[in-house]
Amino acid sequence: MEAERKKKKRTSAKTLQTAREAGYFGKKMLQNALKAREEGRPTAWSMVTWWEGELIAKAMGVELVFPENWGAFCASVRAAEPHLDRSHGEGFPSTLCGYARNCLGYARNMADNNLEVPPDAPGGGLARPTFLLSSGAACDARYKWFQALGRYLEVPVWTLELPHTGVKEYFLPGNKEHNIRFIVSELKEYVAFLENLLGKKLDWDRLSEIVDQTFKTLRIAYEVDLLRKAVPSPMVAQDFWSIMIPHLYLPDDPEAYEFYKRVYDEVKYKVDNKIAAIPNEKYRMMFSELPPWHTLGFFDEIAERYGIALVIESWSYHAIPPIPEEELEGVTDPLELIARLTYRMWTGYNETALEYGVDPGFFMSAYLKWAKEYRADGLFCHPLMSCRPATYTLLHTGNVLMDKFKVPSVVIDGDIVDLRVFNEEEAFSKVEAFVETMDHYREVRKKEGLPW
Amino acid sequence: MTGEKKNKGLARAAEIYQSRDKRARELKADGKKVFGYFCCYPPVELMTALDILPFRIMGDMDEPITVADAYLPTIMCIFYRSCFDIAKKGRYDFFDGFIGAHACDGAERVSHIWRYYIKSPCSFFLDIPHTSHSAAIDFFKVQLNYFKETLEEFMGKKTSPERLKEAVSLHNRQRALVRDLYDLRKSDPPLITGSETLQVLISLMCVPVEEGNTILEEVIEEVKERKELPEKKACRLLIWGSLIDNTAFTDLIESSGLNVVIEDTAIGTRPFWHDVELTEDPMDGLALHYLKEFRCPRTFRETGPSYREDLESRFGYLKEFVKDWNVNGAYLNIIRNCDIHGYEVPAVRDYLEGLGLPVLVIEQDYSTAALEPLRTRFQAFAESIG
Amino acid sequence: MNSKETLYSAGLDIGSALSKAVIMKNRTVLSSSVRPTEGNFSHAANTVLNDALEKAGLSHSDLASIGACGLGASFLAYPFTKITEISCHSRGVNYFFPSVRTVIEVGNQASRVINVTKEGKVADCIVSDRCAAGSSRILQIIAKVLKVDLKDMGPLSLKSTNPVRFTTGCAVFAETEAISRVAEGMRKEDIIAGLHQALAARISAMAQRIKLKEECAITGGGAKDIGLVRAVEGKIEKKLLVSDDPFITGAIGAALIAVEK
Amino acid sequence: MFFAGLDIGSTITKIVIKTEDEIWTSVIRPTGAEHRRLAHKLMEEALQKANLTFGQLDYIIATGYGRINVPFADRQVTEISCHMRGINWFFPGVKTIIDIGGQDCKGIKVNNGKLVNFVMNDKCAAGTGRFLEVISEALGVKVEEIGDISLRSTNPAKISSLCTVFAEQEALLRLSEGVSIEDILAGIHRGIATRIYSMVERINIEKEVALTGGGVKNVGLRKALEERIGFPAVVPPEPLITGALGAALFAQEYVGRIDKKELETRKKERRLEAVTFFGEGPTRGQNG
Ligand SMILES: Nc1ncnc2c1ncn2[C@@H]1O[C@H](COP(=O)(O)OP(=O)(O)O)[C@@H](O)[C@H]1O
Ligand SMILES: Nc1ncnc2c1ncn2[C@@H]1O[C@H](COP(=O)(O)OP(=O)(O)O)[C@@H](O)[C@H]1O
Ligand code: SF4
Ligand code: SF4
Ligand code: SF4
Repeated sequence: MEAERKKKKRTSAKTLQTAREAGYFGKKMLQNALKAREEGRPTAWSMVTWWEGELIAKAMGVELVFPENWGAFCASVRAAEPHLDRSHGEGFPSTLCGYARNCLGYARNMADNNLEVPPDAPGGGLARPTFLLSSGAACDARYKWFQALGRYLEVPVWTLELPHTGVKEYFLPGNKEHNIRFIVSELKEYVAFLENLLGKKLDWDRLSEIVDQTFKTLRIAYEVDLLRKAVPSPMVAQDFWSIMIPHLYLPDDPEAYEFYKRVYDEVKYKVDNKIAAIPNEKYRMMFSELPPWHTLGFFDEIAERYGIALVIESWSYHAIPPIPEEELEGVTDPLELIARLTYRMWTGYNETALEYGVDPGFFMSAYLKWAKEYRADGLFCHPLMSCRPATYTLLHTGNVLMDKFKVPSVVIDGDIVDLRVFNEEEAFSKVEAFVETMDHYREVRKKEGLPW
Repeated sequence: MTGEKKNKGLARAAEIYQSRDKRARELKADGKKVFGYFCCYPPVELMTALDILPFRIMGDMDEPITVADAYLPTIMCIFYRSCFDIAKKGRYDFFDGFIGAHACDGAERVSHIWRYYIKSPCSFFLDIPHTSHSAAIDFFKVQLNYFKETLEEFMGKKTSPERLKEAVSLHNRQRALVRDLYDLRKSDPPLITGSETLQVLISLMCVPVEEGNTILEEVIEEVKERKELPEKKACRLLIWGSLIDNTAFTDLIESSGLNVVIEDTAIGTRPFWHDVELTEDPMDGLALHYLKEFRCPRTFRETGPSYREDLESRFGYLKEFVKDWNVNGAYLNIIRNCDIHGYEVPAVRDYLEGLGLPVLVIEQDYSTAALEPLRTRFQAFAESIG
Repeated sequence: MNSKETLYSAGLDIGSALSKAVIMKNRTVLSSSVRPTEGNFSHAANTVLNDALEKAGLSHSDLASIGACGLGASFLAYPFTKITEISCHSRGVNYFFPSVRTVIEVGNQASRVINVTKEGKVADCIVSDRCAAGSSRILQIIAKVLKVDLKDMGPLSLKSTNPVRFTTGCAVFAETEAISRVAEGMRKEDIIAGLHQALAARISAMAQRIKLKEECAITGGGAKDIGLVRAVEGKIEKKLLVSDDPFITGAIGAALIAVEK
Repeated sequence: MFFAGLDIGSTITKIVIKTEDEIWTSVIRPTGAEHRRLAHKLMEEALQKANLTFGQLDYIIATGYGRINVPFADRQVTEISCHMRGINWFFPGVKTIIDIGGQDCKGIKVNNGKLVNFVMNDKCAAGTGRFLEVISEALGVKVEEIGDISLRSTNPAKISSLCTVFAEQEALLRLSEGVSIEDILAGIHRGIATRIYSMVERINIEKEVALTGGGVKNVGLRKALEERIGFPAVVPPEPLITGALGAALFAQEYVGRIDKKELETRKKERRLEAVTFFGEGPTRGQNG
């Protein structure tokens, strides 16, 4: 039995046909950047800024690659460790973000190779950037890391801030509009920076097109999420983590939009015909936040053994619920549209947060909303050694879910890139015990009159 | 009488350092409102102007973290875990208000979690942009106004620009006095030890600004007239990085053959190095000061055109410290899981080594129980200089 | 196959230190057997099972089901149901003390704090098992150093008036530290009490992470040590229930769960 | 002139007496709990072996874990500096030193005979000599032999536990699965080498590398470390005494700095007494 398990592959089995096609987008992104580099067109390494920075750069003809995403890729093919060792050797503490350490180690290798992509770089490597686009949102790593890259790359770093208002403060009169105005001003300064750096003007019409397309893609991605409320679950986290690439990184790409239409159709078909993603779905769990990319097969295994379906996951990767119509009325400035879109990502669950009296609005409140809507039996918490900021509020989320909804959570330590931290055996035994816990709280919820 | 006078300021500082909440509790009993705040970003001037006692929230290196484990994962900044832990154990139960801040990830998330589990009559979460473009300064001013209004509403009174300017001047006076005190560390040996300085600085963060200023004046006078000087050591040490809030730590360093002469940390030079400009609208000066002049690496600064120039623009001020305080060794203090300082380690190291300084980096666990093993490291470092 | 009325089942807990077996008739324990594993899991497992069967006057073919947990469970040569230790200990404690809602298990490899439901199912749990600093393995190590029988550690500890302060968390270094304390002429009881304090501090730190319920019990090998039990009680400020035979709690749980599956 | 270096290690006490240009005598004895207070006895032994009297020693430096409480030493220097100095004497070109002691493990960077950087682990027994002692005891082989035994391995076992205590149990488990003792030991050596390597890599391992400390008397570990580093390292003829030798070298240096008179009075006042109090200085944290 032990031996058998070891033979199993590490990558997960996707239950959606369409999810299997999604790998194309990741490759496309990396290759576009390498090609641009060859042809002398501008490229950038970008943080996920939840679209505020990316769309404008794209409108300026910059090809983007995302080191966070590439970090996950390196982890999934188990190629991150040499980079981690390298960054360690450079004196970066080993407690820093795993994606960051992966990237810093890689950049060091690049620096040793005349700033060209090292021959053995995973996935063809990240092309040398013209500039770096970092973000103040979500975590300190996302600007400190790029600042630290200056050590190797000697290219400008631009940081875009996203306000981090508290929930109570968000509802102070006028504050929301102040926040949006601030983002718009930041974006203007960013446009000026880009125009100056690239020596050309921004094509505003092109930007508007890109923004339109993005709104469309995100909308359909969101609609796919809505379909997932169905019981049994038509698709699971293993699928989502593959299909998220297009909307997260290439929402302006018409191909991404077409892709989501197909995803939507497939999921819809499964819902209509009650086709479950995993056979014998017994437990519905939410997953927070970043998964162990190197061992996704684990989730197939727990699906098979215990009937656990991960029905919704990873708030920070999801398209947000669309902005209410009235808010967009009369708004035509693409910068403002972008500002509202990104700010929505950060504050879209603030009403829920207010209702339950919790902070922060991001990273935890979505789960409070989802618990009911997706009829969750439990929360799978994955605290990471390396993406620590996504982890800080996990126990808090778990506590509140228990308080308000009697939904228990299980904590399984692991990591996004460093597979030395994840203990599979231990994880299985915890999950096995947790199955009993979920049974118990189902009873409790029933007694307390909660609807699931 | 004379004997008593001789040690007044230092003794008072030591006393406050020992029982930090004593004075605050006394004042509270007399009707003063006390607000706890995170990090050094929420402008203390605003609180002072409204007759609130700003009380800096610190952790406790002597207290093992136990309760916080149910709320905060072990992999987060140990300093903030400790703050929350002792708060949950009731150490800060005298706060009338809690001011959280988006200073760094740790401060931000712990602020949020704090508000949920530890209730105070008033609370505010101050957003602080990471950028310092002009848009960010304008925005920060707006946030400071919300902060001010929240305080005003709670206190049931308004403050005026005049009162605010007075508060700014009082705090500027404190900053100037701290800098004077630091000047007394330029001689060899320094006239005042690192541990003594730390006691003074911490006491300032626990009492009203006027009282703090008196302490400082007395301390400066006493120290100037000192007969018995601290021991002269081979190394004059600059400390850079995460804060140190316990003299057990500085004692350990200073008993390992090193004299601490300057510390660029959040309980050290940072809150005191620049005055707040007295602008027409005092809020402008405050916004500018805290977002732009305050030198914590949590604020992103435009990178220079090359790595060297970037280092120069971000850490150039350290060169002044090194020169003026005759520093010949640097210790980079990283509290485990402090990302803000962690990412900077190689760069700061490069910069300081470029100035010819030997550099020691330690990631420590913010616990006095785990201090002793560091002794050999400090001693070996001292030996490498001596 | 036996008739419904008399259902014989066996439960095994093949731990890293001890192998334990019980034979049950419905919900009654007929016999049990405990012996050191000594690194040979399959041998130890077979021996304890046969021994317990013999004591109960039964043979292997009388058994309707076998449940097993523990590090060495996968070494069993015959068909059985594998169950995690967490579930087994919960169920086992529930068997002795149905009112208990929190179980602290101090085992050789790991310590666990488990909140259990009234059916003895797991409601929440915390496990420490990367570092031996919080497990009872250290008791054995120190007993050997002090040349004290494990059984006497608890009573000795209670006699201490001045517990030694251990400065290390690491189980290995604690051993060295104990050796030097002995050399310095410190009393055995103080050293043991100091060790119990250090261990209890670790365990209670874990226990803080989940909300301790009203009724708590302690089990696993560590529960045999009254000094440790008292020290933990002191730290968590709660009374702990201890069954007469904490060793076999897990095995009982295994037997009970196996019957259901 | 004679200079003495006394290295009171956590596990082994080492004494080196040297003249201006060569090692005169060395003594190596277990520190063992009951021997801790007996440093003066060892000194006597060394003096006897060297055929010297205590008064003939010009300067004595104590180093190591127990350096603080040696009343007859003129001065204390940390083992980090002493190892560096000792290695530098043997191999002036060495840039990186890896020292595997009984209860800690260090990486030291040297440049032109100066200490420039170092890292160390002393919180967790994994990665130290103690780890190997525990394993060898569990497997019932002598710690002196495990290196040679492991070299016979053809298929090193995978030992995944990092903790000493669990690794010991995992080793026993593998043994009961029928894995041979040489494969287990080779696996253990690999594991510990990886751990040490990744700690030392923090300060950037640069050629030449020297290995020292009691741990590298183990050829299996030595080989595993070299494999991990990617090139061969140098090892002094007796890796145990580098610290004591370094201390003696420092003694020599200090004598050069102080004036004759002071030296004489100092020598007169010095008594060869028992170690006054062996406070187990280091408070160890835990690796949670
Ligand atoms: N008589 C005893 N008194 C106190 N403790 C004991 C006694 N016998 C064994 N122990 C402790 O119990 C532990 C074994 O407990 P157990 O729960 O059986 O662990 P495992 O299941 O991992 O083998 C050993 O580590 C030992 O220290
Ligand atoms: N011949 C040997 N073969 C293998 N290991 C040895 C040998 N001699 C000593 N050791 C190991 O060396 C370690 C002691 O090294 P040492 O450098 O003296 O440390 P310390 O200075 O801390 O006492 C012990 O852990 C011991 O197991
Ligand atoms: S810490 Fe997390 S959110 Fe931050 S950069 Fe790393 S992976 Fe992204
Ligand atoms: S890192 Fe900066 S912002 Fe964070 S606590 Fe320290 S000084 Fe404050
Ligand atoms: S500290 Fe000790 S007990 Fe903990 S992992 Fe390390 S060796 Fe094991």
